[in-house]
Amino acid sequence: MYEVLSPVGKTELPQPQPIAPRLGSLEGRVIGLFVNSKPVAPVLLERVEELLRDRVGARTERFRHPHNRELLGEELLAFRRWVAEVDAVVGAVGD
Amino acid sequence: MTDRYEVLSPVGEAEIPEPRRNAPRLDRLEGRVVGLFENNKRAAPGILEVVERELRARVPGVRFSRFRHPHNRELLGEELLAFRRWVAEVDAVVGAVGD
Amino acid sequence: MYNLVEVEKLGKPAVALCNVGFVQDAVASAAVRGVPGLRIVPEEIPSECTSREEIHSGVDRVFDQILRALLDPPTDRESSPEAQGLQEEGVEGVVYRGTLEEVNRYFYRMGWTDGLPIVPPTPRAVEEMLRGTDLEPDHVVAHLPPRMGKATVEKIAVNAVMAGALPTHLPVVIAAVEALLDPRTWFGTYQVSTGSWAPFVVVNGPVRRDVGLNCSSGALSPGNMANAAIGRALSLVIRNIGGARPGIEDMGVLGNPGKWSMVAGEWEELSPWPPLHVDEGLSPERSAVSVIFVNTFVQVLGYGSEPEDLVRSLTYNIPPTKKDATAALLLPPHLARILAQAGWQKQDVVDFVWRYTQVPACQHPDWVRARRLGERHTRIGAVDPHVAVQVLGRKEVIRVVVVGGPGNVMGIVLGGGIMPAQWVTRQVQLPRTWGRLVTRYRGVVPRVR
Amino acid sequence: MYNLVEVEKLGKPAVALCNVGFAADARSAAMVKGYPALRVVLERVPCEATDGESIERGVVEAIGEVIRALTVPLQEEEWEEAVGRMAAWRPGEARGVVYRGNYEEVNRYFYRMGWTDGLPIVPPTPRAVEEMLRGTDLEPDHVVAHLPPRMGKATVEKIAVNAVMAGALPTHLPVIIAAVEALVDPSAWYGTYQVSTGSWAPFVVVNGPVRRDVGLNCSSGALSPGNMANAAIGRAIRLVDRNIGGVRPGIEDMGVFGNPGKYTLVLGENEEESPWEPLHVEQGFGREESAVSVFFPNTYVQAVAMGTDPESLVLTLARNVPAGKRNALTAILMIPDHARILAQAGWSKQEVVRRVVEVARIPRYRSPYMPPERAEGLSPRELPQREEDWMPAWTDPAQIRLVVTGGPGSFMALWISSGLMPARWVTKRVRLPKAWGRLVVRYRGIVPRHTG
Repeated sequence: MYEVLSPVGKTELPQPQPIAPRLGSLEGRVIGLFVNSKPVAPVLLERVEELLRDRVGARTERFRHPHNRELLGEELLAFRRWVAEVDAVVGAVGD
Repeated sequence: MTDRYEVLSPVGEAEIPEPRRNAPRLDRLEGRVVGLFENNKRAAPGILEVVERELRARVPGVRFSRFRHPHNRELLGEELLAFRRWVAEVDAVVGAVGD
Repeated sequence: MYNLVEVEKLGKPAVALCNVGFVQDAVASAAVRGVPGLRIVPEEIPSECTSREEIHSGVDRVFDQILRALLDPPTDRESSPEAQGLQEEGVEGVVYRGTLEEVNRYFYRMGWTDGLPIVPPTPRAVEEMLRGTDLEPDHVVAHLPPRMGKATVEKIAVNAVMAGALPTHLPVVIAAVEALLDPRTWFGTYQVSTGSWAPFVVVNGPVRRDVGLNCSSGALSPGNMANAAIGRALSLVIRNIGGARPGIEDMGVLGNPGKWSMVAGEWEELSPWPPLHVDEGLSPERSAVSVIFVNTFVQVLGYGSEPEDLVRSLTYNIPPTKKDATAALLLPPHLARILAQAGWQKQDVVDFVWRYTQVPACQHPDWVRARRLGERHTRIGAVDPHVAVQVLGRKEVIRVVVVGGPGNVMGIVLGGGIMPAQWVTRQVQLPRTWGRLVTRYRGVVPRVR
Repeated sequence: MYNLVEVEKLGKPAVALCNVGFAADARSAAMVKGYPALRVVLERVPCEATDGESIERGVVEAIGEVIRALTVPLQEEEWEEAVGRMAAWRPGEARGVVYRGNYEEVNRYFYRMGWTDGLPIVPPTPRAVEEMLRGTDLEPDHVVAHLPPRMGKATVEKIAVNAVMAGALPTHLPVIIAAVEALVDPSAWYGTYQVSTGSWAPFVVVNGPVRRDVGLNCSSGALSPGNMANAAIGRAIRLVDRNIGGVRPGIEDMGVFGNPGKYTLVLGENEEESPWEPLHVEQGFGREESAVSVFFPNTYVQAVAMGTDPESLVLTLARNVPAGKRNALTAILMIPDHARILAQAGWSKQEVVRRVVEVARIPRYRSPYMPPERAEGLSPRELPQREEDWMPAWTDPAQIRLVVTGGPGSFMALWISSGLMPARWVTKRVRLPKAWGRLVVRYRGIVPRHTG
């Protein structure tokens, strides 16, 4: 018989948080488009932009992610300033 | 740990022949035919060329015969028969192996 | 994904448009960051699609879902989420009791093994393993993404026991974990990427001989306990502490047997050149590990045995898709000596390979992509199709490693170029009683050699 | 080496002129054939040398030894040493229990004996082996094959012992047996690849219903660690190679750098998501049959698709063949998403391969068979413009097989062997035991919970 230890590392996971309240309508709102560094993202979000403008009358603002890992330091601050100026964000993830 | 295992061997039996002695050596190389066996590795022809030239320089009257191996695995069937006929016509063989 | 979580944390609605194959990955990654309810809209555009129409029609099909994700009020579950089973693991103390077979099957079912038999990590075996370091068992070596699991010395030791490592291997495993965590390896991105990247580890210095690492024939093949177990331990640490599960966080499309183990020692004794760790600024009597992430491995018969033939064999066999890649050029000692006798240094080999690894522009992936997307105005898109362009953009991430046995074969190990990753070298810290430990385990070697 | 033994058998003196790094390899080959004292003269010519000067130096150094080897009679101490070496080389063939000990002791003993790959094994107790044998209706002493270089007898029982050690389940055994049968088919050139300097690993594609029965990964990360079936089947094949064939690294296996594919390199074709006929059907088997297909690659190229239209997918494959790999047996690994794009364009598997062959061209001077003088005139700065300065990377589409496998993403991959040997893909049927259904039920539950 073997008594064995777990190989799994402890994590310090944050308390789960609720998602932010949604918008009542999109008309006249500014929707941020978060463009990651995957090649498909710009073309994909360009279509989202067209549809948001033509079908629901929203405006859009782009933020281009300079690489594909987490934003830190100055980059993160710039990202937060951008988020403060938009009402919601649509991003493309996962290739 | 109290566990005990009695285990079997993973090694396969092999039908390896009883060890045999090398064929008798030649008393001299002078006037004999030395077979040069060339495998299909790139360096073999060059190596055997130098062997031939150097033996010729040191051993009066030595003659040579070449056999070129067509691939790099064991000779079988017709190829083996051709090889045996060649061996019958020489007195000794120098082969280049191992890259 | 992390950046969209940040948007939610700032109180604004976010929506992730995600390729349908990556939804599970995206869900797990949002949960780890504390917003398990982040809204994800799956789309079915082929990955890396280059047809504008196809991308647009893919968006059209899901646009209504995007709108609903921005507008529909949060459900109860989205408003008061629970941590979805992520915290139950990482248990301390004895987690299971059973026979060898039961332990193996339990660990496999829990997703803690790679599918091969493990040594049961009993407290006694882990205690023995910990003789390999003077660090305290609860010393945190690193937090490993994506779960940001705490890689304590003890947890690393548990995984090393499972891998079949000896206590003398532990300092090398710890140094490799430290190296991974240097941001310059881009570990967090590579370990979960679709490219199936494996850590390629070169060991230098006296520790190679102390632990019997194979630096010769077949160094990257199975057969040697040190090479096999050190790499496997590293792989288990990534899986169990980092939490990269295949097909969920580790999205490697085709997989890579290099993830079993890809650890080689440089054959310093027979090399005509300074070893890798010395070029990285350490003194020769120090021991060190150097790491990059790789997904391509080319072995090619030398084009001849003269210096120019050898370097040509390297440059002509680097696939153009590996543009700007990190690279290890593997030369066995006898071929390295041919180059050294003709006056070549390691850096001369690197310079040649960097300069002359070229393809016609029309074969370069960036050119093809630019033309397909109609981007003739970009720098590469404007080049004439027949002009030769360099493949390896970054000379500073190419290294020569002297390793291997007799035979005229050269090896090319290639990493990625999309991320600006670099080689990372870390010194191996040995415990004070190293000499005694080495004596104790030196005899565990195959009888024939 | 075998041919020089033949010379001795015919009663004529032979001498092997052998690169110093291959001494143990050459002696081992002579021993297998019963001539442990066959004379080996070591030279220091660089392997695969092409420059006259170093060949000259190396041979002149050794020529005196060549003359002595042909003329000095076999010495008694020379003979005794050779016989002793041969005796020491044949341990472990015994039947029955060879060792008793705890888990650690068994592992260390087996490692010291050279019977493992350096990773932990499951102790092959008679009980575990008996359970393993439920995976086949063949008799335990049925000889599946004689494996080179030792020509060891691969009985069903010995294969089962190695399968237990690898951590395989009884349901994996029929796949392992079929793979051993495939390896020894002369078309695979196993005997050459397993010992060559190129570090070639057996690459195994599994087709048919057995994939699902044993839970083989045919999807995301199929070639990564993580799945017991993929891991243990490949490892068992390699342990059979080591322990029954007798291939020891650095002695018989002269792979210069080695190859992590030798841990295991097994995947299933994702037949359910493939728009095309599976590999084994292409090889002449019925869709409802199960089969394994093997070849020996040493190079793995993974590349992001340059685009997702059919032409770009073909181009990505064609452009990433290393130039030194001309005319090599090759497996194209293709994800179901890419396969569907190509199928929608109306292309069959064979049509895709045909187009890859048509497009894949390498500049002539980059071929290893082009002398360097010729390459001088064509510097890599000026890529050849004229059609005749390019040559096809493959001349025969039959050298390539396309296998649909892998998960979501956009990577494409090539596994490439060599063009030096006229080897071909070999496919063998997997024969299941009568009680297969019950066996599958018994072992089906052994899967990681996150895949459930």
